[in-house]
Amino acid sequence: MQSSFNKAGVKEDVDISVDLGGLKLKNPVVVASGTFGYGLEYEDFLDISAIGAVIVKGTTLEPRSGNPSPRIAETPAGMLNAIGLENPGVDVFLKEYLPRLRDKGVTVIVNIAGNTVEEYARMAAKIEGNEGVAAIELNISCPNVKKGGLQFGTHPDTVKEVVEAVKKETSLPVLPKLSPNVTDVVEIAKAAQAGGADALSMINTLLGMAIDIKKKKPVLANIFGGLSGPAIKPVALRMIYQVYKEVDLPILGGGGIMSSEDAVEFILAGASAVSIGTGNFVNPRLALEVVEGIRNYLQEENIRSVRELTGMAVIK
Amino acid sequence: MQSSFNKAGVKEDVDISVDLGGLKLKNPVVVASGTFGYGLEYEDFLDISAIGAVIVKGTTLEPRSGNPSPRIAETPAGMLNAIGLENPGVDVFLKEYLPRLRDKGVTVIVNIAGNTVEEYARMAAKIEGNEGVAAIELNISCPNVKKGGLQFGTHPDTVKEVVEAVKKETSLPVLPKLSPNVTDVVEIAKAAQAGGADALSMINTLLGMAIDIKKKKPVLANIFGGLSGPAIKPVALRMIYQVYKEVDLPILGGGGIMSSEDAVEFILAGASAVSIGTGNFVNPRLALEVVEGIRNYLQEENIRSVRELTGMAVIK
Amino acid sequence: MPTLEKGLVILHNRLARDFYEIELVAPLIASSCKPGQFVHVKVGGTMDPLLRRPLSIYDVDKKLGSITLLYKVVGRGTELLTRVGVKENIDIMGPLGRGFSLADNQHVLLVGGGVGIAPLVYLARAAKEKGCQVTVLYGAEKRGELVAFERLRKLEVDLMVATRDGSAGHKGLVADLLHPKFLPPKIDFIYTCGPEPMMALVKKYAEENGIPGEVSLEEHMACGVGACLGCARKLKPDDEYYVKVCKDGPVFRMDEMVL
Amino acid sequence: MPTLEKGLVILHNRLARDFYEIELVAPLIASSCKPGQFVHVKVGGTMDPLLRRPLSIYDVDKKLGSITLLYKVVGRGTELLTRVGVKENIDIMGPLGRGFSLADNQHVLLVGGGVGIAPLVYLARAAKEKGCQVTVLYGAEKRGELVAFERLRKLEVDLMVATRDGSAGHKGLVADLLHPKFLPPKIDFIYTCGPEPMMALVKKYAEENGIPGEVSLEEHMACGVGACLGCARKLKPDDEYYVKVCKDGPVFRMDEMVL
Ligand SMILES: Cc1cc2nc3c(=O)[nH]c(=O)nc-3n(C[C@H](O)[C@H](O)[C@H](O)COP(=O)(O)OP(=O)(O)OC[C@H]3O[C@@H](n4cnc5c(N)ncnc54)[C@H](O)[C@@H]3O)c2cc1C
Ligand SMILES: Cc1cc2nc3c(=O)[nH]c(=O)nc-3n(C[C@H](O)[C@H](O)[C@H](O)COP(=O)(O)OP(=O)(O)OC[C@H]3O[C@@H](n4cnc5c(N)ncnc54)[C@H](O)[C@@H]3O)c2cc1C
Ligand SMILES: Cc1cc2nc3c(=O)[nH]c(=O)nc-3n(C[C@H](O)[C@H](O)[C@H](O)COP(=O)(O)O)c2cc1C
Ligand SMILES: Cc1cc2nc3c(=O)[nH]c(=O)nc-3n(C[C@H](O)[C@H](O)[C@H](O)COP(=O)(O)O)c2cc1C
Ligand code: FES
Ligand code: FES
Repeated sequence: MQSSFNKAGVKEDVDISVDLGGLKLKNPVVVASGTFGYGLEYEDFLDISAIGAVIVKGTTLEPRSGNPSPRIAETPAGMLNAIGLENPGVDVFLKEYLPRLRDKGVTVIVNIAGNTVEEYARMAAKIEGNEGVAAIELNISCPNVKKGGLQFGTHPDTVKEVVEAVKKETSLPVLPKLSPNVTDVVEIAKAAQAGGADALSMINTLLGMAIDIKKKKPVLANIFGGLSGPAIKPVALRMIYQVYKEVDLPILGGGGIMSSEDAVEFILAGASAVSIGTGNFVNPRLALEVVEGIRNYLQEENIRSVRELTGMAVIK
Repeated sequence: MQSSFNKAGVKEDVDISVDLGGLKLKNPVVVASGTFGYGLEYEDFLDISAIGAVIVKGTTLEPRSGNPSPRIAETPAGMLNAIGLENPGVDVFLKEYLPRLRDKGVTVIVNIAGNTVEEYARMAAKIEGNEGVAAIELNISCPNVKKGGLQFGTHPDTVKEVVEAVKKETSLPVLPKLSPNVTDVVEIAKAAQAGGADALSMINTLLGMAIDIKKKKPVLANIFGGLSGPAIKPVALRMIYQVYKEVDLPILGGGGIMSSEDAVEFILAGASAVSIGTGNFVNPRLALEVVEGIRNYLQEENIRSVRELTGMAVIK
Repeated sequence: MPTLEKGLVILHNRLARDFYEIELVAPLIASSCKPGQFVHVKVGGTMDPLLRRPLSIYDVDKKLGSITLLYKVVGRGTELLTRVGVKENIDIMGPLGRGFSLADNQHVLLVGGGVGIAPLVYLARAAKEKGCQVTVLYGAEKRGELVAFERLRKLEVDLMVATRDGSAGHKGLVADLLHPKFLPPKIDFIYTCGPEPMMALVKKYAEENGIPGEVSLEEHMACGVGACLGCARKLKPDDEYYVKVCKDGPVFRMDEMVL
Repeated sequence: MPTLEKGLVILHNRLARDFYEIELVAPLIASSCKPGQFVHVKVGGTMDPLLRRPLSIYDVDKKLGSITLLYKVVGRGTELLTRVGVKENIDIMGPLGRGFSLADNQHVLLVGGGVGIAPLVYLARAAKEKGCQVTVLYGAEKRGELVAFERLRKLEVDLMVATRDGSAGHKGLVADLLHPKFLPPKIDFIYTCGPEPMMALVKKYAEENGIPGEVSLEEHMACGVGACLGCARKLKPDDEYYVKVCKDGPVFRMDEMVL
């Protein structure tokens, strides 16, 4: 499986562009939805147009004010969040944020979350035709919103239905984002494929909670929240590995990536590109550092293109 | 919900004994299967008879030599293991280990894992009548063994079937140990109850993996392993909270407990007793320190019995 | 402009049992920060604890290009911070958030409790520089915890202290000092930072006396820059939307909120 | 008897770029340990890294009740260990494992590579005390990494060194020194610790010359006491069962294994 095109020691430039079912990225590192706002919040820290893509905060049909506070809690090597999809709604996003991002040359992926199949479809239709959107990520796995969230992502039938409905309304690549809170992620991935998904995004957060032993109640106002960060990395890698083996769709993989070494693990496990979420909070420049780190790894290993790395550790 | 029987400041002794569906424990802290050997390995470090109970290494009908190496890997705030149920078999356990534990006054819970429903039943029958066993824990969730493991614990029907079969053969309290690798843990818990479970043990490890980016292959020889330790604590708490709300069975709760504060979180979330696994590796005296810590917490909070604490943080 | 800097520790002192001050050379932050802003600090080098810790800018030496933080050890993160030695570097993001508003030549009253004094010291320095007349009410548990006393004294502000145990100044709450007999006749603006019950009393006093003011709030934070929406808070119970303490605050106008 | 001790650090030196020695007062461990045994060390105070790190006992001062460890920084755990200051405490479990067997008045040969020299230094001391004639072959990358040289010299063993870059002693592999012209005429027992390829050469030499011997192995460990079954290893490819390096080893007889 080892591929080395160069004489040892001679480093030449490597190709780090990727194509995920029609979603073309200049490099394989994106920032995950809900962890990078609209990108603009991080402009002081890095050139956001140099990131593979910015997946914007989960967008809904109507504006949402989100959950009460506390919304976050730190856990060992991780954090819980129950933001509750606070966002100004798809119309405001398209009018206010998208033009600014487009002007800055940012590759934008819109993450959408609906309460019904129709809502997903309507949002996709609204997004269609707006210049500057590179792909749609379907949040069918957000564990925080009662009526949407968990249900969609945990049943193969509804996953297929949502993807189909969205595909009908858009010419953009569609990436359903899979929930890890399922018995059989491969089954869900296959349903997404059957619905016409162009690529898969995985994983969203694990459903978790924390308890305040002084107050004797849950820490989060919402009781449950999504667990993210390095704590979940082993679970994310396992699910990506399983899906890569069984399903023939490109994978945008993430969950706990904190370094380029972590990112390489994901690519070796089967991801074509990686997403960075919680890591942005710890190091706002992480996305671009990971791009550099992947480039260096390829050079050191004498691998010409990041695309060759995908799935290299998978034992077929 | 606050209960204080004492005038503030006056500390009196608290009751920390518990009863989990017939399994009577002098204190609510047990050590988890596979993390404490047969207890004897830790005798140099603490009085193992003072622990609520020792759940011995997963026992199978026939001896098993386990998985190839590497079997373990460290992850952020956690570890992966793929031991593969190495053990000398139930007969050797009953003949060689049980008498020694009984002589030392250790409260023993036997953890059994079978490849078929019949194997579970046969082991239960063999254990029945042997003095010194306080309960049987059913490992229906071990993710490492191909033919047993995952399947049993992830389908309500098989869970019910296994529990029923075991209950027929034994008069001992039976605690199925639930897998967290499921979409709906409450459904599984209900199936266990329908099968006649006396209490529930939760949670076993999350299925995960790690990749060696130098070798470009999975770190564990078995590819996948079980994730344990503090990383999984939020998931464990959430599942216990969910099951406590919906299912009327006592819960032996654990997953990432590293301190008495952690243990109290589990009890507040609905556990009647707690189990300590990976924490033993970090601090071999942890189990008894947690007993002391729970006692102190009860005194500080003026709560007379640990039984009152169970589920106190659950918002019904 | 907010940035990421490796702050070189040039001073790290224990001031009282759980109180420390740490001075870092961080020229970009020092040159652009304002009173009331904070820095987001990475503590320890591992993934536990994972998130940064927000700490107010306590003092600034613009010439040296250094900032000083005052912190109280309350948990694992702050405990780890105590281990950092002089000459080591700390990874800090800042300056973050919206600081205090401050006009020239005003009579200002600053009311701080406990470690809430931190942003008020830097504010006092800036106010003096702007020709303000500055009165500071400073409360703590006991004499030994009046850790900012010397620094405030050197700033030559009018300083009154209260301690719970009476070991220095007024015995009782710092809010007890909110009384005409202790205060200058004219106050244009009130600033406060400390425990919320204390700030509520200060706000009440300000309102009763028709004085505008600002408070500095705390919420648990992840990003610190308005991206994660984690530090949400409703300023008034009936508000439809949540402000983000990290970006819309941490400083808020007293009249836009209920405490 | 294995126990848990808070070892008080009384010395912590950097010996070379990534090599450190640390001396801890741990009287219970010091009084009961044997060469070849190890301690299981908690590094850092947080949950990442989570597991203890196994380190061989490098030297012991039974009078002082102290043990010394020699370690090489290879990852996060050992990196964190470098931060521990003198007068701080480290949480250690030990002595663990089965050490070397050692008879009186023998001619023994010790072959160590890199940080694998650690258990052999303590072994050399014990062998000298038992009246053995001790020859040590010690290999390293370069002169600067021969960090145990002084300690061995003071033990007055017959010492030969090899470095990869030739900056001290023989240029090449330490196993190159396994040649009659370098060795004493009679060797009763060979001990080795270091990289597995090196140990394989030592084992081969021992077998070819009919000399019994022992090797010290490494496996990743969780419990360190035989409870988790994590450190499993098949001594021979066809063995049905796995030994546990922490409890059955880390020292194994050369003739019971294939390297
Ligand atoms: C804008 C702002 C400015 C602050 N300025 C100062 C200051 O100058 N000096 C000072 O001593 N403290 C200050 N604090 C509080 C300080 O951030 C917390 O005490 C600190 O984060 C506690 O971390 P820990 O790991 O020691 O505690 P832990 O309780 O172990 O922390 C667990 C988690 O809770 C968070 N957390 C705990 N308490 C608070 C709190 N009060 N506010 C926000 N997050 C919290 C931590 O950041 C961490 O994510 C400020 C907080 C904010 C929001
Ligand atoms: C019985 C025994 C005695 C040892 N004696 C010494 C000694 O005296 N001096 C010394 O420098 N090193 C010794 N080692 C190796 C030492 O344990 C590792 O170098 C160390 O654990 C690495 O930890 P890390 O966090 O720096 O590295 P990381 O690679 O970050 O560690 C990650 C995980 O892998 C484990 N690990 C990594 N390398 C090894 C290894 N070679 N052996 C076992 N586990 C490993 C760690 O314990 C940890 O769980 C010994 C190992 C064993 C088994
Ligand atoms: C504060 C926060 C908010 C999030 N919001 C969203 C969201 O709106 N939509 C979504 O699909 N995922 C959301 N996520 C999940 C992340 O996009 C990501 O899938 C997850 O955090 C795992 O990656 P990480 O471990 O790198 O953070 C959110 C995560 C966090 C921490
Ligand atoms: C090394 C190791 C071996 C284990 N072996 C078993 C086993 O044989 N049977 C079983 O039911 N659970 C086994 N477990 C799971 C633990 O009993 C426990 O449920 C799990 O580790 C979660 O708890 P913790 O986070 O406190 O470790 C094992 C866990 C570890 C780490
Ligand atoms: S901390 Fe992220 S929005 Fe305030
Ligand atoms: S490390 Fe647990 S058995 Fe050896």
